[in-house]
Amino acid sequence: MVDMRLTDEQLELQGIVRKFSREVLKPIAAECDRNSQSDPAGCFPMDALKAASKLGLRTLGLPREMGGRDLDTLTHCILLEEVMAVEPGFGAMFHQVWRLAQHIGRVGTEEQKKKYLVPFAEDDTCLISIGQTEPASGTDNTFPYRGVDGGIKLSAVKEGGEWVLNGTKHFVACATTARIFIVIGRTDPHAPAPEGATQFLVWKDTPGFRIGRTHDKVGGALLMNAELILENVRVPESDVLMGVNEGFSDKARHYGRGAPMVATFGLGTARGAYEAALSYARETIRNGKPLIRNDAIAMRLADMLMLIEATRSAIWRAAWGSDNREHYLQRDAAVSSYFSTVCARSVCENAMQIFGKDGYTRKFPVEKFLRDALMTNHINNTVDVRLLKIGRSLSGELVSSL
Amino acid sequence: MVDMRLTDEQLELQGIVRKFSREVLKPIAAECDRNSQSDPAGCFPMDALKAASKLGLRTLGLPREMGGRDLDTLTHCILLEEVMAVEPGFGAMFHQVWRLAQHIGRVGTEEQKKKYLVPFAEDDTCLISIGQTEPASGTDNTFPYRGVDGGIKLSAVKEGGEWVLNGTKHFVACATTARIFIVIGRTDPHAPAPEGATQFLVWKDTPGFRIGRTHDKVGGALLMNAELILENVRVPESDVLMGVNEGFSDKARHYGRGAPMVATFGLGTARGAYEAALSYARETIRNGKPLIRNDAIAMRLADMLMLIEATRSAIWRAAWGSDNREHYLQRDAAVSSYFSTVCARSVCENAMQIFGKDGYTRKFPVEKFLRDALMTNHINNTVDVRLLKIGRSLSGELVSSL
Amino acid sequence: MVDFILTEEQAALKELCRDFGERRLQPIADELDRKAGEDPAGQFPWGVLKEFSSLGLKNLPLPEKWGGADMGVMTHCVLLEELMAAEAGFAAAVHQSWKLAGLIAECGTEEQVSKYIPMFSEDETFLMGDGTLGPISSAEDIQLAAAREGSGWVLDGKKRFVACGPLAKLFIVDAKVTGAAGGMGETITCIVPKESSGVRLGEVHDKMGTRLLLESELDFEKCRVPGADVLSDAGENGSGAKSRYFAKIAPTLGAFGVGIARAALEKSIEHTLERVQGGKPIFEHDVVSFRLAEMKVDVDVARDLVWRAAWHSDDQQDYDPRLGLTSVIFASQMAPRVCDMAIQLFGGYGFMRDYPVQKYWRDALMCLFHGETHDAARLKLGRLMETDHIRGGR
Amino acid sequence: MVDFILTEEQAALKELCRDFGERRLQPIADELDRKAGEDPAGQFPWGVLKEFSSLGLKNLPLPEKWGGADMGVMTHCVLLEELMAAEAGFAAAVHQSWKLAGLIAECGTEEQVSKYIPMFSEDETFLMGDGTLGPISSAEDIQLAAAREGSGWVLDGKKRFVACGPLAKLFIVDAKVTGAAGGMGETITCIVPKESSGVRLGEVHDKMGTRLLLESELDFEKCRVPGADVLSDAGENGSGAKSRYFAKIAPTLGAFGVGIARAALEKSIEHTLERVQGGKPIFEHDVVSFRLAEMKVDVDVARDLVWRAAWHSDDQQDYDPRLGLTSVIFASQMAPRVCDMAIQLFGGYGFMRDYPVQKYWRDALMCLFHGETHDAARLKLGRLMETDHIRGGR
Repeated sequence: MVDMRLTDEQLELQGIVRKFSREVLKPIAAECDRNSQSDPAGCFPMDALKAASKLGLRTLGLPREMGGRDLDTLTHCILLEEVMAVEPGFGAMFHQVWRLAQHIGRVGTEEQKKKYLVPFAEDDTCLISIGQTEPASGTDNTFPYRGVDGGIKLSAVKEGGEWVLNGTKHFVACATTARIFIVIGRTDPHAPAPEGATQFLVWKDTPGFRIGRTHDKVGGALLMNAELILENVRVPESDVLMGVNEGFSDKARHYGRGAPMVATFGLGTARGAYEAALSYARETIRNGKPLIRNDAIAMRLADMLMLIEATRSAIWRAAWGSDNREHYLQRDAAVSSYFSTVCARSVCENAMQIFGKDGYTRKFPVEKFLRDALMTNHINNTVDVRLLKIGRSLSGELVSSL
Repeated sequence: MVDMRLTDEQLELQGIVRKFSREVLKPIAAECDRNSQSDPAGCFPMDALKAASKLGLRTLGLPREMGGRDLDTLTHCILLEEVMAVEPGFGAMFHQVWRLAQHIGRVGTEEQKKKYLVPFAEDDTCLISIGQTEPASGTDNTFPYRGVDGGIKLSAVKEGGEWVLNGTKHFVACATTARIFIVIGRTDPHAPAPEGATQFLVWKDTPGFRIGRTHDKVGGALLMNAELILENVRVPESDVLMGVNEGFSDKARHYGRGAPMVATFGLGTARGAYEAALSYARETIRNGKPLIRNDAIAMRLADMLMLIEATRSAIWRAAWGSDNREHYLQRDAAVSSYFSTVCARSVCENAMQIFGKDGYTRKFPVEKFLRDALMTNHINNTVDVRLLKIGRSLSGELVSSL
Repeated sequence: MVDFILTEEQAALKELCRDFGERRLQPIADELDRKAGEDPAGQFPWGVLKEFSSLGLKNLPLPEKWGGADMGVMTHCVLLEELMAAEAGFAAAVHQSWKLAGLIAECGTEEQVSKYIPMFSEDETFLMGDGTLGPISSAEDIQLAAAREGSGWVLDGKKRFVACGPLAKLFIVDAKVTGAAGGMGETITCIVPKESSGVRLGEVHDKMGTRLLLESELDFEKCRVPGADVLSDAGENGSGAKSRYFAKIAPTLGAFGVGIARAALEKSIEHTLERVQGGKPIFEHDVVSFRLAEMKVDVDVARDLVWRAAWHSDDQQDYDPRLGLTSVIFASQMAPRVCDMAIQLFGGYGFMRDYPVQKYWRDALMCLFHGETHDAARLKLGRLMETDHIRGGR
Repeated sequence: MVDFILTEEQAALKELCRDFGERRLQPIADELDRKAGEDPAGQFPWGVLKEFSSLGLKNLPLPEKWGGADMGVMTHCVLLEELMAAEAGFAAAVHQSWKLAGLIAECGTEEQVSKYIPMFSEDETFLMGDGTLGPISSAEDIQLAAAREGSGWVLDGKKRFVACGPLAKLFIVDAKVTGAAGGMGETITCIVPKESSGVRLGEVHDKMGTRLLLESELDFEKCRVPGADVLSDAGENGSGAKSRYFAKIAPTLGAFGVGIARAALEKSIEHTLERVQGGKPIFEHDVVSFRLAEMKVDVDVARDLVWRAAWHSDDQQDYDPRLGLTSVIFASQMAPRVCDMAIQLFGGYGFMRDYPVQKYWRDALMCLFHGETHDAARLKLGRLMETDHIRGGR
């Protein structure tokens, strides 16, 4: 039966995350963003992370027996929205660490969990990162290109009982701040990347493993993307996550079912800008009446709310599908993530218009939301790849999916 | 030197065409449209055509020595806009007959001109039509497909000194009303259509030549599109226009440089809807003040005017390029025709909104303009093909074309 | 706990409506549309309506004791989508009766219910005519005046765009109370049987689309309405039972666009898989995939939003009238946009009356006129945002 | 006779500006943008301005006797596009001085011209600060009051977003006359040298983009302006020489967006030809062609419109102020849209400060604030449509 009621646990967690976001993140968001301009690698608010850890937020993705909540996709989305509506970069960090802890919890061996997740749970500042994108391969990985010349190049060669990794990653989320890494390497250079890549677990302090430059981004500063440089990094066989050449296998795919989570980037960012604009429009008196009584402003707000509610609806359905395998459609996930990008761009720009010229300055929060919204353009897939995936999936379907 | 001033001749002709459109076409437009619903083949206002002939409008495309004005592209566009702003179907008819008379005048032999254009000039109701599209080949002709399996199929086989034509055309503009036809046939089935097609001149009363069903269209009724059915139609060699297999050749290409004219379909239709909405918004009193004083209405009108002026600018530049070979870019023409479709759709829908619910009824002219605007979707190229042509043309260009 | 599965009953009704639409509506849609294009006051497929009623579909919104199923907003949306996908005008006509029968059943006095509901439920061809403001329009639009006379009222003036005006046996109309102060004067909602003295059918509107939803003017001249036939909202404009009811069912207007656009999308997929250009089905060209994807996103997102809004309408516990309005606004913009893309994908064929996409497009444009204009809907939503704050993550 | 060819002089100046932009602006754009991001009141490239002046470019709008070339609106648009494509903030700063020097030269009294124009023309680093309403904003926005005092005025209050506020040696500001009746009270335009007593630089605005166009608040406290320094528009709001001048140069605001968007398009073509995915340059994927085409259409149409409007501005004979506004509105919407598409075509790189597209995008968003809001511009145009009828086919 169709139902839109959240569970008690979802409501409880939502309350905690919302409170944390408003009380801890909101006061520091503008300053962190400003710091990132001069020091992209040094702007991360470690105290806020520690406070989150104390509340159990950092480790929500862990299995319940390890103290986490083993977040399902919908709950993940609901909680993520709350952070995104305040500090999208920090929210994106949560997203990474939640799903990666869960990923290791689900597919890791007992030994791997002991070696990685137990220290992760105990260290209030420990984050997890995954390195996939390389300078020459982005879309080739996500809209898989079948030529052996494309996709991941970072080489992984077996020597004795160990894998030796050499290569470079970039745009790696949380790389600057993380201590645990999953690195995807090409274990079979003669197969197309989707069948010849493997995930390796690596501690940051492994010899030969080095964090390169932190990227200086126009938004989402606290996601702390950086380069990874691997020079003869030796990884024991026991740190292969799932099997060799299974880096993009079906087994890894539940990880790919996170598109509704990624869609939440756009939803939350849009909501943040919307809420700021709504308050401003209610509180600002212009020509003797609140700005919101101006028809053009009221209609802009209506359009913004419309896109936000539409996006939330699409995300919820996609997330529900992701949590209920028999109803899962990759297309639904792509729909939500494509649409959320449209939503974020439009809502944030509308919000900026409501603020007028002030909206173009950093004194008010909307220009930051607009910059942060750019994160939605290229997380997992570019916008156009999402569209293409949806389009190509339609040939079998002459009736609607619902 | 940049100049936007029309010549005296252009202004003179513009005045005549505008007067004709308002005085002759405007009063009958709604009724003709209504008649077309029950009788698509019988709704053409022959009296209006005769009146146009008396004013010399039907034959404007003829060479000057034959009594025409040998319209250049810009003048064609300026005059066409005036008709389109009143009755787009009739305007599209003018477009056909102007450019086809000019086409024959430019590439035809003296014999052909004598055989076809002289009677054309003398008969107040004589129209010219060209048959290109076939049920199985639309875009294959205009975004040329190089496979020999695609493109025009109407067969043309040489027998003695004559060509024998067999096949079917559809969507042929003015077919119901025309007496002179250019039919494009496949003279070399082993070459791709762009290199194996030929244009033939055919009188309507040629044995074996038959007009099929007049298409029942949702808009642009007076363009009178119909099927052509050719069964063993024998055409003397002397009625081959240009050379054999030159149906899509460079020689025929000046004909293809009519994209700015086609773009004028959208411009004029949009202007018609805009002018109707503007009058309505000025004259209608709602809640004690003219509708136009309502902010939302005023902003809609502003957006409409913006698109119209932008489209007109793009068309003028493209038309100027078309008339000045050294500055001709096929891309400019595609830009204008793509953009004019966007313009027409948006402006007409906005106009309908200004009329409110009344706009959805046939008592007011805007819903007809909106239906007529659909003509712009697929004249010469589909909208998406126009975009693709523009995109693919960009590789050589790292600086702007102007 | 969030769930998107229909109940078995909903799924069965949905199948029933889809089947009915494919079997009885689609085959006659084009012909009736053409006829109505020549004569806007022309035929309505009464036989089809009879079959619709005999399947038990007409009475669904009524309580069980009147032969209905207490259909909620969610089910209304699901079924309406199916009917809209088949023939939007007929579907809209049925929708009016569903809406107004539900209104009487939910907001009427016992007397009104026992008088009018059986008339409706027992007559297979009983349609209701809608002269109310509906969920979106504002009271400014009313041109019908109601003057007190004893315990009743006298109606004078005109209603325009009365849905099912020429078809209905009973009208429900809003009127403005004369003498009331201010522009936002009091309005009353009256039940007016067709044969009432002083009611005359005016011009039938000659519409671009949804022609089977016959709409007309209704002229009132000294039409007496007994006090007993006034719905209870009187005097509580915006807060009464009727206003709440209309706010609640707003998502059903969203289902209009979802159904029509879905049909256009389905036909586009079929066409692009069949049509060969450039040596392969045009479906396989990336730019066509792109357009289909944009359409699919639009349709799916709209449906998701309509469903979520509809669920909240039925639930009422955490109800926010703005959510319903967002679903109407989104779906109403979406449907013409999607149908326009369908026309483009059909190339020259999209322009021909022999192909259904141009009809979908004409029908879809109706969605922009659920209120007086689409801007009216946007403004109404904007007004609701002055005081109320969005609850995050609902 | 319609023609789209630049004169030889225009073409030469255009080349000069393009070369200047590529050689002197582009190489420093990123670094100065970053520095200004840390300190909004920070460096302005004075050396670059000197070179710009020494090439004769600064004085172009002045009459020849002052070292200028009587540059018209058309030429202004052509050159500004080139500068905008190189560095939008610097270009906007230069634009202010072009605009205001032109204003004094065209509308000033002989006394004003002979006093201020030489100051400007002879000083290579002389910039003017813009505190006027410009072509779009409405008088409602003014927070600066002017009170009569003898033959002069006393200014009190604040100006915000004064373009070149921290850089200029001379300000031109609009002020509202106190005691004037009604909301649309009389305004006056004053020439105020930077060192005037009672003028104080306020907060420098910390902007998202176009950071080299330093903008600031300007506080006025009992600032005395002699009557001789008031521009002649006073008392004829909307009809005076100043208002006509501003309406005339509106298309130059359209050139802002054209230049920035063109730069983003050029970089996108380069990038998509180089970047390989799916085994070939992404330029060769149809969906990328599609996006590039949409961008190209936007840029070209905007330029065509700006040119046509600019020509009419210079011609004046058949002049319609609405045409200029359409060019601003279109180009201002277009530029952020095109730059956003550029960011998408760059994938993850689009997000990085090392690549220029994010800067183009930030700069382009400025175009939405030529007035207080973009809606203000649309509304201003809408208001002009109440009485005047479009002349067809112009």
